[in-house]
Amino acid sequence: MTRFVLGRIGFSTLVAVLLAFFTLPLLWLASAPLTTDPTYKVSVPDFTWENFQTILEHPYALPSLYNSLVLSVGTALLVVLLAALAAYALSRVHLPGRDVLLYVLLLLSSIITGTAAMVPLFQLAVDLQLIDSQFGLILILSGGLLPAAIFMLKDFMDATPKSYEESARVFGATPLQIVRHVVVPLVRPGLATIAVWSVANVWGNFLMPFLLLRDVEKQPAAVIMYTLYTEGGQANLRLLSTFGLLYSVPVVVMYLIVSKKYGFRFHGGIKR
Amino acid sequence: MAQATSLPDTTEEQPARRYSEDAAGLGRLRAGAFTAPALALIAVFLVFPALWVLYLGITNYRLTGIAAADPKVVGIDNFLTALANPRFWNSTWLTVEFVAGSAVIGQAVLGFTIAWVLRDRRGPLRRIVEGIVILAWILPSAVVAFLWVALLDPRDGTLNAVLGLTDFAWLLDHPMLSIIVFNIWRGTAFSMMLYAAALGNVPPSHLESARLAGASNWQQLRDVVFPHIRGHVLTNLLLISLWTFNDFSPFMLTAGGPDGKSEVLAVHVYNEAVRNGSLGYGAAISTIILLINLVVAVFYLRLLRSKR
Amino acid sequence: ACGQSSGGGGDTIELTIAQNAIAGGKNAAAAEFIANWVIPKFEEAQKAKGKDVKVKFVPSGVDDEQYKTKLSLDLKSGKGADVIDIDGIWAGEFAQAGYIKPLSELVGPEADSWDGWQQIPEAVQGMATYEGKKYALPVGTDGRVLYFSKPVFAKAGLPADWQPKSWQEVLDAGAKLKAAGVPVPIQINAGTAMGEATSMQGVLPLLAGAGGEVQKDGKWTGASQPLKDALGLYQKIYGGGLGDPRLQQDAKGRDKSFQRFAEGEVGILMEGDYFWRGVVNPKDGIAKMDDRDQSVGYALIPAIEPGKGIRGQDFVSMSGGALRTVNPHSKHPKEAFELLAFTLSPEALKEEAKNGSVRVTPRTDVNKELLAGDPLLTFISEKVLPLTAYRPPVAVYPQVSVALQEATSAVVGGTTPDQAAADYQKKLEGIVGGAGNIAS
Amino acid sequence: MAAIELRGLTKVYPGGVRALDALDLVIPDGEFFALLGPSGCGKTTLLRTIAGLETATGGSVVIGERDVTGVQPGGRDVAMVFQDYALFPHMDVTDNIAYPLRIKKVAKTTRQAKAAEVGARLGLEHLMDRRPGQLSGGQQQRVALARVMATQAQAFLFDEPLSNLDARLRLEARTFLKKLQRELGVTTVFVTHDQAEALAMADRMAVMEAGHIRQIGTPAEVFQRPANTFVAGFIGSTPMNLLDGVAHGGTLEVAGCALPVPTSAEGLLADGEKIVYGVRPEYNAYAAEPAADALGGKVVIMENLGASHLVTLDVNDVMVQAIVPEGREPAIGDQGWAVPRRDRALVYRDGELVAG
Amino acid sequence: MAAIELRGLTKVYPGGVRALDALDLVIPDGEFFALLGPSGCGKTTLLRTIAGLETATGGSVVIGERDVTGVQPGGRDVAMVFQDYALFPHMDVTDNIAYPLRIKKVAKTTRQAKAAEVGARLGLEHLMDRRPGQLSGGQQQRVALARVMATQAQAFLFDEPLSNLDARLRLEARTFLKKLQRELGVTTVFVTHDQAEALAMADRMAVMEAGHIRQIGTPAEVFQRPANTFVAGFIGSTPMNLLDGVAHGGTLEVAGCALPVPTSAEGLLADGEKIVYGVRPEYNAYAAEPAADALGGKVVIMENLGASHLVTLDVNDVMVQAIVPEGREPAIGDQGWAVPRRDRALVYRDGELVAG
Ligand SMILES: Nc1ncnc2c1ncn2[C@@H]1O[C@H](COP(=O)(O)OP(=O)(O)OP(=O)(O)O)[C@@H](O)[C@H]1O
Ligand SMILES: Nc1ncnc2c1ncn2[C@@H]1O[C@H](COP(=O)(O)OP(=O)(O)OP(=O)(O)O)[C@@H](O)[C@H]1O
Ligand SMILES: [Mg+2]
Ligand SMILES: [Mg+2]
Repeated sequence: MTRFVLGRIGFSTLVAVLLAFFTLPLLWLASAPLTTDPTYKVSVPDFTWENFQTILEHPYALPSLYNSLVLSVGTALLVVLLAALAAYALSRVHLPGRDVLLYVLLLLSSIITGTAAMVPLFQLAVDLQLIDSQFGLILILSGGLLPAAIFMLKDFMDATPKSYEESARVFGATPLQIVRHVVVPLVRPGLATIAVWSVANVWGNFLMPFLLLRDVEKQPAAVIMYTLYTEGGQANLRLLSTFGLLYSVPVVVMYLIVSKKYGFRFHGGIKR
Repeated sequence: MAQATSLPDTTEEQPARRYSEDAAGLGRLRAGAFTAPALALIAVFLVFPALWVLYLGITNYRLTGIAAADPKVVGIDNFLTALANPRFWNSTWLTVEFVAGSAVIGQAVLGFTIAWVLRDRRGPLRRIVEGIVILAWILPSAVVAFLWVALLDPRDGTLNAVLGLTDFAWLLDHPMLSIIVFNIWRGTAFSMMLYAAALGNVPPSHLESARLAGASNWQQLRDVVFPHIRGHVLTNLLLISLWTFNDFSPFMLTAGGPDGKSEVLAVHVYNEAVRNGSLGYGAAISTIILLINLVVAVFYLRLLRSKR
Repeated sequence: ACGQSSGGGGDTIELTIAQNAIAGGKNAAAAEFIANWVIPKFEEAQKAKGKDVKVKFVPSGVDDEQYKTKLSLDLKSGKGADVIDIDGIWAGEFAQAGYIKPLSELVGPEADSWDGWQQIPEAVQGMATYEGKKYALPVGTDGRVLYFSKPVFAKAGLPADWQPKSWQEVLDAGAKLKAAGVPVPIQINAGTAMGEATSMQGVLPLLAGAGGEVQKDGKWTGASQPLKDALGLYQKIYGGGLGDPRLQQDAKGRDKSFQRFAEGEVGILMEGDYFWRGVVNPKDGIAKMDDRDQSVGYALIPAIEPGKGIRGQDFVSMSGGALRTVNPHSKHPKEAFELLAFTLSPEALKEEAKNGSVRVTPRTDVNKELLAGDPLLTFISEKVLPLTAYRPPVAVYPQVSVALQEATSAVVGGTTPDQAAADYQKKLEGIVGGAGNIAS
Repeated sequence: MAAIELRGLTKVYPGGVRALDALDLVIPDGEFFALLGPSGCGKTTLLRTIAGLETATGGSVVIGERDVTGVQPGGRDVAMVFQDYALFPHMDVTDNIAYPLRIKKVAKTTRQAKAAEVGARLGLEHLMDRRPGQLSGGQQQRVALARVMATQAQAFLFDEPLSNLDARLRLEARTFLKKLQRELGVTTVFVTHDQAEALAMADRMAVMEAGHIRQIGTPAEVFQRPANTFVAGFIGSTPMNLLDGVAHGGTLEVAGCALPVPTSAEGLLADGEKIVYGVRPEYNAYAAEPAADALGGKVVIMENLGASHLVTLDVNDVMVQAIVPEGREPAIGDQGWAVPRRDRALVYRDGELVAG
Repeated sequence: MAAIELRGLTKVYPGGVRALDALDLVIPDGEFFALLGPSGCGKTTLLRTIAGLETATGGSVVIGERDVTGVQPGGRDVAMVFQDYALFPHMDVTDNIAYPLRIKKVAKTTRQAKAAEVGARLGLEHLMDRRPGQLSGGQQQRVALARVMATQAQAFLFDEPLSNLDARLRLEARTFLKKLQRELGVTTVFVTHDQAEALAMADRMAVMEAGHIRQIGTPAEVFQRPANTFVAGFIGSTPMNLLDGVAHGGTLEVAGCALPVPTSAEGLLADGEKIVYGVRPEYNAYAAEPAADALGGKVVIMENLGASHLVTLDVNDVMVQAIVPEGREPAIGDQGWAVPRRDRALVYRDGELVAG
């Protein structure tokens, strides 16, 4: 029994410490936007709405959130669609060199997220007439996310029983029908997870939109966030904290919806 | 006695029952068609620029100046420069610390711990803990950077307030520790989710037979859980190491400072390529990072595959 | 090529102008000024001339490095706005890369015969000149001084009209401040965390004060005595407990030192006029000081000893500033230049100052009138600009600057000035292409 | 070896499912005891509560005089075989068998010797180096048994250890297991939902339903005199015929036919009482010619049981099953008569057996 | 409805496993045909090759006159029930049943009506809105049947459709399925490894081993006269006694006892020939007193089969099993005699039945 009690105490302490560790940094985001002249101190706010007022009047703040939405949702849709098809085919048909291909792509995808790749990507966008185009940016962002998305989705696909598909096949369903009617609903949590992952990735991406979009009206929130500084590079904490909050809310809401509706979980484990 | 004490071996060896994996009857052709759009996009927007980066690595290309107008192929000069540059070695070593500390040890262990502790809990507690951990993961990095600057501020920071310290400059005195802890905070969610899924695959009966034999918690982990989740551990380590290797967010906390004490390779590349304009050199370092990643990946694959 | 000429009647000419400024964010005032005044006025003026010109402002609002990166990529691939702002220090590298072209080449003789040139001091003109050719128009300039907090000085028994004549006097004042319990008596930027601020508000003015220059007559200065002297001052300040080395290492340390100055915890601070305009400005500064005009004192930066500064000066300063130029890929370079010139016309400069953001313009005629209300800026334009120096506008300068920053950082960290200077020279050789380019 | 005693054992799962309801049970030392019941009745829960894998909500578990209710599973000195055998896939057979000894810190050579000995006893000599994945189902099952034997526990707990084997292997394994248990003499609790398995193997058995024990007894007792209609319907390789009827003096009216009151219920029925008449197909003789005291109808289904057939008769819309021995099979559609054995037929009132 | 004909059907898996070896088989229209065999013998492969889920390596599949060897599964007009039922977890029962019709582009209302009709026929009316996860095993099985029925296919293919049900349900489902098939009259191929299931349900059956068919026939034929020792050992709810023996003139020496030559083999054995003597426990009468032409030994195991017991005798170290009817059970350790029925005993030479 003492062991049991000790176990409970240990568990509670651990959970408390974890919660503290993970919430502590978030406190500032809750307090600063509501404070008149925020510093880095977390204090009980005086609940002013002035900062929000300022942000609402900011010419680019709200449109940039909309742009972020367009970019991230667009990318997520493209990534999920293409990755699902590819992951399904790779999971079900042993194309030669499949595993090596995936690993190589995964490695290359890390190079493309690095700063050194900005010149080639920029030049590529110029040559393909994709500069200043949100669609072009979506293509480029998708290219970087796809390998990891395929890699993760393939695990989901591998884990689904094949008898569902066979059964549909005996009824005469075509491969595309099988994917639509059976596979997609079965791996929906996986698709949702990948979608959230893609959105979160694009949502926070600064460099690519900054380089490839010329028009501020098309710039996403990540870029606008960086403009909330003064001439000398000093942070305008009023705007930054408030905009930071607004900027965070959509992803959080999206996560809540997705996790409620589809469950948010990972599969994974390279098959040996 | 023959019949009663030993059953006939009706099946000597059963190879894994697989039937055709191609349950939907895709066939190679259609499988190719399914993968083609993704591969095309990847080829144009990933493979091609990545190869371009590799090419840039052997030129003296710069963002501005004469070398921008007329870059020349300089062979392995950039690599030699890097290898002779103590900053590069410093960065490499810091990156090793960063990856090992924040990803391999930090995220993986903490993520596993959370998943393990919550493994058979349902209800609000689990949802809250998971939700907050995931929150740290999905918030945009620009916002997160500010949260941590605010947290670690020597004068006004929440952390010092909580610990009762005054003017303790975390980012100055312990820059690596700070960014390591930061990255643990930021990235644990992925490991947590992956391990939560993995633990769901460990047959409860295996854990229970170990418990019945009297195995301690640690023995259960070693003898039952780990062998089962080996594949997940591999996926996890592979991905988080890769991501952490290329993670640029420490820049937003310390900008590599003070004095390069937290200049991990991704930041080093940024400093060289953007601040310094040495794109060729930056690309060469990216290539080296790629090679290190390759070695690490092969190492993991070897390690976790060796003992089946 | 056919659209090059400006005479195309009826066709709408579309121009774009880009700055690292954005409404609601960085340099908001400048962005608003362009959008709300320059563009309508310019379009109007063109219309009066019978040309239909449409101007579009392309805002940005990011780190200078990122702005530069994007600009470089744009210019390299023949993109970018018709009229662009660049930092003065980038002129050389951009010119070398072919990203910008001499104005006369692009626009024709009009560029050289622009009436504004006569109003711009030679030194300021130099900023826009590379290898004898003018690549841009200067947009503004600035200067560096020693700020001090009068209330803090009063506590330590120091005068409110303090003007040190040598480094020793600065150190003495620091010692008094320290004795009076001021936490940070002297703060001079050091280290790499501040980036270029360390060079401009730190090692370069000191180097000048010791009679040295980073580059002189095409040769770079190595481990010279002036450099050792400058680094020696760092050692005295940070080794002697007169400065807070921690503030220098922090990525946000500069902001913090501003904050602490405003809170009366810093005695002496070497900064540019931006500090006065943007930081402690009682109206919209980020570390507002309601009593700025009464509490903040300023003094010229002394040479190490009187007469030992560059050009034999008693006092020194450093200046930088922005340039505005025409994109070589502009389809309408002549109109672009007109727009450019328009933004630097006296009316425009005066108008820009109306919304409160008075700053030192390149034009002496305008400065006289404009700065009258602001003591510090008048002080800068009248007392400092004549003494000031500019950084060499060459491509390798940024790397040299980093090497200098590293040297200060080493000294603050405990390395001897001699050692740090020697290390600097070694690095310098790598950067500038061998010992041959270094003056011994 | 030890007896197992459960006193008022109750298990309520979080969420409110009452899986065991104040259950009392004594299993003497050395007995082979089967727990039988439909899915979800609480068999596994009972077994796991004995093992300590679930904590009892109420009541106590005593193993060989020792009250182990609060003891951890590792300290109860019982061993368990799971339905999926729970062999560790990354260890070879030797290591699997020796695992409990390893946990007990037995020296490596000793435990390998012990594993080899037990393995040999179960005919696993040539498989000791294989991994479980390289073994057939039957072999895996024997490795699981060997692992349990190596523990030398006081009691064995088996949770449907045969249900993953294919039908033929299952038959062989049951004979094997029975013989092994007899030789070892270890108290054994065996969970199954297959009544044939329970009947064939158990010394005694309990039939459970919804957390309660509905009958305890030897297989013969349970088979011949099910205490209630639940047990009657559950036991038997073909379900017992349970037919609604009404008592009329000395006869029963069942499915429109008149039958004599079974011996066991003689004199215990009131006139006009509604009862359920139960007779196993095995005790229902089939006659191709009209017979007295019989249920007559048309043959609708014939199922081959090997040396006999199961005939289903449609007796005035009530299905009645009887067994016909080889050689006398009717054709579908024939008219036939089922003649219950009076000494084996039973009568249930309100679901409970009517007996003197 | 259509007959199924397989000609020289061969399936070699990549990797070299020859799962089907030049197999010939004709299943007439409307027949309920069972495929029986141990695990890994190729039953599932055969079924999947008929369905087109595996492509045959050689030979052809003809369904109702049409050679479908190269046809996609969807074009073969067969329907299949999988062991795990493969009900789509994200669709409710109606949608699951109507799925094949949806593929055939039947209008929504029509297919819902059809689903409702079929569902009602299988007693699923009140479950039509549930998801498979909310159904019990037996209900899921019926939904899978309903889905197959809705296709109106030429033939049904069942792969162990009962093996996921618990023992009791399995018995009920088998009667239900048999009855349903009889009513629909659709050619049905039923795979199982449970010989009792095959015997009880099939019109005809095939016993497979390692890719070959070892015997085809009605359940009674297969049960009573297994063509070889493999089939003999596989069929029967208790395995046949297969005892080594030697012929000596008119008698056989088996396990140290002398037995008369079985009727079926009379006159077919040479003197001194080594044979295997086979007799099912059901045809082995048990005697407590010494008897002539019997195998005498000590009772070592007793297994309750319900209305009878299976007795295992140790006859000079050879195990011999016999069935004792109720009431005459010996005790373990008793001396007993097994008396084979001469007309049911069989003789195998080199594994094959010796018969006139
Ligand atoms: N995809 C495959 N690749 C290689 N071999 C296979 C494949 N599928 C099955 N086999 C092998 O083919 C043989 C026949 O397998 P099959 O599944 O048809 O047997 P089964 O009679 O259905 O067995 P069970 O009763 O266990 O279901 C086995 O040896 C099996 O291991
Ligand atoms: N962990 C649990 N939490 C809540 N309820 C449970 C849990 N485990 C089992 N139950 C419920 O307790 C009851 C008894 O379950 P148990 O597993 O003991 O049945 P069983 O007789 O072993 O069934 P089966 O033959 O299907 O294995 C069931 O209603 C089941 O749903
Ligand atoms: Mg159970
Ligand atoms: Mg099979």
